[in-house]
Amino acid sequence: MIYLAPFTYPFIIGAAFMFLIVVWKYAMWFIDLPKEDVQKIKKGIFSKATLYSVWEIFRESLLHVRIFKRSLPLGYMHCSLALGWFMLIVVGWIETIVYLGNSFVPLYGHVFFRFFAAPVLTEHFWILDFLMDFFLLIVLSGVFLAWIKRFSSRLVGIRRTTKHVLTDRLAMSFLWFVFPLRLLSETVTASIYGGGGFLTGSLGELFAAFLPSQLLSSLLMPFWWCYSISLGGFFCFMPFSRYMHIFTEIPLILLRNWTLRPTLDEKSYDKFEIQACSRCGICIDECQLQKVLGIENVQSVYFLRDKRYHMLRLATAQNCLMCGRCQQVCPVGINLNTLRLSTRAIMRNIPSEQRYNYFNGIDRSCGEGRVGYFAGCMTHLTPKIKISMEKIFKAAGEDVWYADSEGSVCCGRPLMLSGETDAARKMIKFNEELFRKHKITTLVTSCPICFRVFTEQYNLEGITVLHHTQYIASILRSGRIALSPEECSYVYHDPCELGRGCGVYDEPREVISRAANLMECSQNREHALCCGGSLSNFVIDDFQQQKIASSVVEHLLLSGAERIATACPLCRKTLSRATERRVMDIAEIVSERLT
Amino acid sequence: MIMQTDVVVVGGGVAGIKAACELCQAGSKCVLVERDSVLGGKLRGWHKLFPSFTSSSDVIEELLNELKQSNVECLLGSEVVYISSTLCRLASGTEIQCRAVILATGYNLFDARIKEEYGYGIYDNVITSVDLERMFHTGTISTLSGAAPEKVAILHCVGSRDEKVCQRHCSKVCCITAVKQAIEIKKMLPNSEVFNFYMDMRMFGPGYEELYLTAQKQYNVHFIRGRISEAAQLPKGRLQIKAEDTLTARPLIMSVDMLVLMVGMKAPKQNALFALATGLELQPSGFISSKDLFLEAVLTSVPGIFVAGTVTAPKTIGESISEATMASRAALKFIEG
Amino acid sequence: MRRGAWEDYQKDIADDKYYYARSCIRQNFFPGSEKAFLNIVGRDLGREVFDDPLHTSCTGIGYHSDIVPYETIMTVVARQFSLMHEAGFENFISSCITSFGIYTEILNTWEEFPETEEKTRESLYKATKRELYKPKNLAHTSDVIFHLRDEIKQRMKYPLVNHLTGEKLRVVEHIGCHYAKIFPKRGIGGSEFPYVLAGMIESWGGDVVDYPERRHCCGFGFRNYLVQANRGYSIANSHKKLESMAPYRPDFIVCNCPGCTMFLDKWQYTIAEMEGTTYGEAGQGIPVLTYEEMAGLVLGYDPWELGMQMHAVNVEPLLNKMGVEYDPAAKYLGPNGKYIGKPLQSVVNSSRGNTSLYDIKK
Amino acid sequence: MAVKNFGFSISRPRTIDMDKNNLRKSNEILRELPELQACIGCGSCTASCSAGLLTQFNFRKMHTLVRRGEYEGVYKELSKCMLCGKCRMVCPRNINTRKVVLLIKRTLGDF
Repeated sequence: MIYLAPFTYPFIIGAAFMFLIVVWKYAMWFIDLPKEDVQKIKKGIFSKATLYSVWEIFRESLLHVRIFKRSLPLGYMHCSLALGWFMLIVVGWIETIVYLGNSFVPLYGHVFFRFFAAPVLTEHFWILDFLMDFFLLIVLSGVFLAWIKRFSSRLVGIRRTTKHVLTDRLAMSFLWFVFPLRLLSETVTASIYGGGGFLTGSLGELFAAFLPSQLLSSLLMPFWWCYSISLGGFFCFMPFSRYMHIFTEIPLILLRNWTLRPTLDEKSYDKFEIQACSRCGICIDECQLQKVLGIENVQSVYFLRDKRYHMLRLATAQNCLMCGRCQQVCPVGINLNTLRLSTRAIMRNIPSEQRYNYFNGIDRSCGEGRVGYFAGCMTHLTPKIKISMEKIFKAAGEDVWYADSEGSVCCGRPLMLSGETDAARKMIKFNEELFRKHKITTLVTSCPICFRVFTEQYNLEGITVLHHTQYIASILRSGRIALSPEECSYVYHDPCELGRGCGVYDEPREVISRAANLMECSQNREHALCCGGSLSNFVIDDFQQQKIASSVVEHLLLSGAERIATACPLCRKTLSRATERRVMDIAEIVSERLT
Repeated sequence: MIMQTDVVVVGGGVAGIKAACELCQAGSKCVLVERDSVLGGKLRGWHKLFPSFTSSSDVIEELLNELKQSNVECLLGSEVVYISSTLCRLASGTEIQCRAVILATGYNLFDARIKEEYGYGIYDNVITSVDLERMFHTGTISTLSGAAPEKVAILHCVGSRDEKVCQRHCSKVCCITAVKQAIEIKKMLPNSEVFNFYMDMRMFGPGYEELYLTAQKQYNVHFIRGRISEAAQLPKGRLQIKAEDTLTARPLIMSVDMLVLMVGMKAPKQNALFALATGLELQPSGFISSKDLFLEAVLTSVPGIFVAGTVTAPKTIGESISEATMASRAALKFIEG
Repeated sequence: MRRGAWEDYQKDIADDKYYYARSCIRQNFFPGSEKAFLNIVGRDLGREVFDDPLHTSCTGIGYHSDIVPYETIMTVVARQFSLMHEAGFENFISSCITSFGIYTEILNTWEEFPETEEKTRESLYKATKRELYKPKNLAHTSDVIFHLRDEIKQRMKYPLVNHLTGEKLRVVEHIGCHYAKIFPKRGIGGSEFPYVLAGMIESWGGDVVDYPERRHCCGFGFRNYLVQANRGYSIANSHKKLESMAPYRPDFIVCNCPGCTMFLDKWQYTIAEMEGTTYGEAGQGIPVLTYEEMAGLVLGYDPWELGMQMHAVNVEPLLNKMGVEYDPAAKYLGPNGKYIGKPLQSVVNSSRGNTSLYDIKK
Repeated sequence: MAVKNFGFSISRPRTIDMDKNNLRKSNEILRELPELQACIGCGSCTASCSAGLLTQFNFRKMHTLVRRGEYEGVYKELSKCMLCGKCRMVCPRNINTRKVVLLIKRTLGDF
C-alpha cells in the first residue's frame, strides 16, 4: 500500500506541532519542580500508587465516573468523547494489524486507513467495521450533546455552561467538525468502493443509490481534505486551549498519587492542576455567588482560565468565598482553594520587615492551666460563646489559660486569605511562641477560622489542637460534664472551615444530639452551604452577604428544625442577621443544658 | 372699621392657609390675616421639598385651591398690631372681633450677615440656602461672574445651635435641606464637588437617612464634620474657608467657588410683642410655648389662642400643615364651648 | 454692601487733649514712630498731646506671660489713669495694642465686677497714695490717626499710589489681636473686617488687601516667642500669614501693634535665613510699616527721620514706588549725622547688592 | 545658601490644605468603593479593632485622612491592621472595611 496523499499534510503538521509543544511544556514543568517534589516522584514511581493511578486514569480520564455521578447526560457527553475517541484509535490500530499484519504503517496511515485501504481491500471483517462505526456513532452522539449544551445547558444537567476565550472557541469549532467530517469522508469512500459498517456502509449504499457516481468521486478528496484540516487545526490549537486537559489529567493523576500537592507558594506543580481543568463548568453551578447573587466570571473555572491565560484580575481572585464547595465536586480533583490562595499571595504578598513590630512583648492572657483557650477575634463580638465556654470549662473542672481574654494578635488566617502570607507568618510565629511560653498541652478555640490555621500552618508539636465542639464532645464522652436534653430541634449548619476545611463533621452533631434533637438539611456535611460571611471574599458587599445568608437560612429551615445551631462565631453572626429564629453556637446550647 | 368673625387666623403661610380651610369647611366663619400681599409664606421661596423633591409650588397651589373652594375671607397686606383671644387690630385700624385666634405667624430667617465671619453680603459668592433655592428656580447655579461653580461648600447650622448669636436651638430642617440641596447641585452640575460642613447630621424624619446615604454613596457628596470658622475672598472671586476636620482632629482649609450658608429659623420679634399683649408664654428661644408638648401641643397658656406651625418651634412643611388641622379642630371645640 | 460690616462698629474718639501712654516695644524698636505721632498730632494738626514722663509700662507683656497677676496690673493701670487725671487730661490714648487691650479689659472688669474696682482703688491708695480716676475716653493712637485721617489727607504729599504707574498701592493691614479680638465693639470695624487701618489706607489712596489669613495672629503670642523652644511655633504663624498674603503681591504691610510690626518684619529675615524663602517683589521682602510711619510718609516726612532704617526689610523699594524724596546715603546716619552702624548683609535684602553707598559717609 | 540655625525651626502646619493635596488617588479609591463615603464617623470600627487594642491604630481616622488627600504615613499605619474583620461586622453603614484596607494600601503603595 502506498501511503502518500497530500491531504494528510495538515494532519501531519498539526499532530507534529502538538506533540512538540506538549512534550516541551511537560518537560519545562517537570524541570521546574522543586526538589521535594522530585523526591516524592522517585519514591512513588515504583509503588502501588502508580498502579492505582492507571486505574484512576481509566476511570476518570476515559469513563469520567465522577461526572457521571453528578449528571448522567454530562457524564455521557464527556465519556462518549473521551472513551469513544480512544476506542476509535485502539480499534483502528487493531484493524491495521488485522488487515496488514506486522508491516509498518505510518501514523497517518492508521488515521486515514479507510482512504488508503478501501480501494485495495478485497475482504472485510464485519466485526471491525461494526466496532469502528459503533465508536464513531458514540463520539458523534457526544458531539451532538456538546452542541446541545451550548444552546441549553440544562438539558445536559447543568445550569450554566462555561464561557470561553478565542483559542478555546477555535479548538472547539475544529473539534466539532472532526467527527462529522470523518463520517462523511468514510461514507463517500464506502459509496464508491463499498465496505464500511452499519453506519458508514449503509449510508454509503444510500449515497450510491441516490447520488450520481461522478459527484461522489468529485466529493471524495475534498471531504478527506476537510477531515484532515479539522484534525490538524484542532491539534494546532489544542495545547493552547482547554483541550490541553485531555493529556494533562494523566500526569496530574500520577503526580497526585505520588503525593504532590500545591502549596501557598507558587510552584511548577500548579501548572498541571491549572491545565488539567477541562472547564466542564460543574463548579459554576456549585458556587453560591452564582446561584444566589448571579455573579459570573469569578468561579474556579474562570479563575483557572484567567490564570492560565495571564489575564487574571485581582477582583476575580478576591471574589471567592473559599467555601470549598467547588473543590468538593471538581471531577479532576484540583486543589482550587490552595491555588486561589497562592495566586492571591503572588498578587498581594508584600514582605515588610517592620510590619507588626508592635507584637513585641504583648501578652494579654490570664489564668493558668494546661489547657489553653483561644476565643478568636470574632468570638469577642459574640461574648455569649466566650461566656458559655468559660462556664463549660468550670463545669468540667478544667484549669484554663485564656490566651486572648484582653485582646490578642489575630490567628493570621484572615490575612493569609488576602494573600499577605509573609505578614501572616509573623502572627503565626508570635502566637506559637505565646502558646509555648505558657506550656499548654491542649489548645481549644471557638473559631473554626483559627482552628484551621492552627492545624494547617502552625507548628504546635506536643499541643493538641481542638475545636470547642471536639473538646466538648470529649468531656461529654468521659462524663466530666452531663447535659439535660431539651425538647427542641436544631438543624446544624456546618461551617466551611470546620467541615470541608478540617473534616470535623461528627463531633458537633454528637454534642447537639446529646443536648437536643438534631435534624439535618439536605445539603449538609461535605455539601453544606456557606453562610456568606466568609472572610475570604473581599469584593461582595454586606447586602450580598445577607442575601446568601437568607438563602442558607431558608435551606436550613426546610429541615423543619426550630432553631439553627452552628459552631462558628462568624456563621452565627451572619446567619442571625438573616432570620428571626435563634441561631446558637453549640457552646451556648451546651452551657444552657449543663446539669 | 369693625369686623366680626368666629376665628382669626394670623399668618398666611402653609399652616395658616390650612387652618383657615379646615375652619371654613367645618362651617365656622374665619378671617385669614396676612402681612404680605400674597399667600404662601416662606414656602414661596422654596423650589423643591425634602426628602421627596416634591415641587413646593404644587403644595402651595393645592392649598390655595382648597382655600378658594372654602370661601375664606383673606385680608392681605394687613399687619397685626394688637392681638388678644377676642380682638385683632390691624395696622390699617380695622378691628376684628372674634371668639378665638390661631397664631400661624411662623418664623424669620436668620440674617446671615450677623455671622460676619462668613462674609455674607461682603464677599461675592457667599449665599444662603434661600438664595440657592432662588437659583434652582431659575434653573442655573452660577457664581457672580456667571460661571458654574466647580467646588461648593455648604455650611450647616448658620444661626442654629450658636449661642454667640443667641440661637441656642436647632432649626431641625437645615440638615436635611443641606443634603437635598447638595444632591440638587450634583444633579445640575455632575462634575462639581460638594462639601457639607456639619456639626451633627440630624436626620430625624422618614426617608431622611436614606437621602443622606444616597448623597454620600450615589452623588459622592463629601461630608466633613466641623463648623467653618471663617471665609475669606481669594483673587477671582473664589473663597477660602477654614474649618476643623474634627474626625481627623486637624485644621482644614480649602478654596471653593461658592459658599452656601444654611440659615436657620429665628423666632420673630413680634412673638415677644404678642406675648406681652396677651400673656402668652415664650420659650428661651423666643418661640411661643405650647400649653403641653404632648397632649395639648396646639393650645397655649391663653385660652382662645391656638398655635400652628413654626410659631412654636422649627418644623417641616408636613408637620406645620398637620398641626394646622389640629389647631383648627381645637379652636372649633373651643368656640362651640 | 461691604462697608455695612464695619458701620456697626463705631466708637467715640476724642478730638483733642490726649494723655499719651507710650509702648515698651514701640519706643525701643520704632522710636521714630512715637516721635512722628507726637509731631503729626501735636505739631501738624494742632492737637494737645501730653507725653508724660511719669507713666510706666502697663506690664502687659508680663501679664500675658503669666508673670504679673491681674490684681497687680489693675493697680499699675489705675496709677496711669490717676497720672492722667493729675495732668488734667481725660482722654487716654495708648501707643501699644496690648496696653489698649488691657485698659479695655480692666475698664470692663471694673464695670462688670465693681468690687474689683474697689479693691484696685484700695491697692492704689496703699501703694501710691493716689486716687483712682477713670478716663472719659479711651482710644488707641491709631484710632486718633483714623479720626484725623481726612485732615492728614488735606496735607498729603505722597498718596499711597505708585507714582510711576498711577496704580494704587496694595496694602496688607494687620490690626493686632488685642485691638479688637478681645472686645470687637471697642475696635473700629470690629475684628472680622477691621477698618481702623483700612480707613487710613483708603483715605490716602491705597487699596486694602483682604487675604485669607488677614485675621491670623502675627505669631508673637508672648510665651510662644519668649520661650526659645516655642519660637518655631511663633514663626510658623508669621510664615502662614506671609504665605497667605504673597499671592496678592502686597506693596507693604502696615501694622497697628508694635509687636506685630516687629515680628512680621524680623521673621521675614529669619525665614529667609532659615530656608531661603523671601517674599515681595524680586524677593526683596515686604516692607512692614507702623501706621505712624505710613502717615509720616504720606505727609512727606523724611523716612530716616521716621526711623525706617531700623527695619529688617529694606523700605527703599517702597519709597521709590511712592516717589518719596530721600537721601539713600543718609540711611545709617543718626539725627546728628553720626554713623549709627549698619546691619550685616542678609538673604532678605541680598538682591539689592550694592550697599557701598552707605560706607562713603562712614 | 548657608542655612542659619537659630535654635528653632518653623513648625509645620497641621492644616489639611485641600487645594494643595492631590485628590487623584482618593478619588480613585472612592470610584472603586463609593460606599466608603457613607462613613458617618461613628468609630465602632476603631473601637472593635484588634490592632487598635494593642496600638494607636485608628482605622476611621486613616481612611478619613485618605479621603482628604493626606496620604503620608497612612500605608504604614494601615499595615498595623491584621485584617481580622471585626470592624466589618460592626460597621453600621455596611462598609466593606477589609476591602477598604486592601484598596487603600494597593492604591497608595508604600507612601
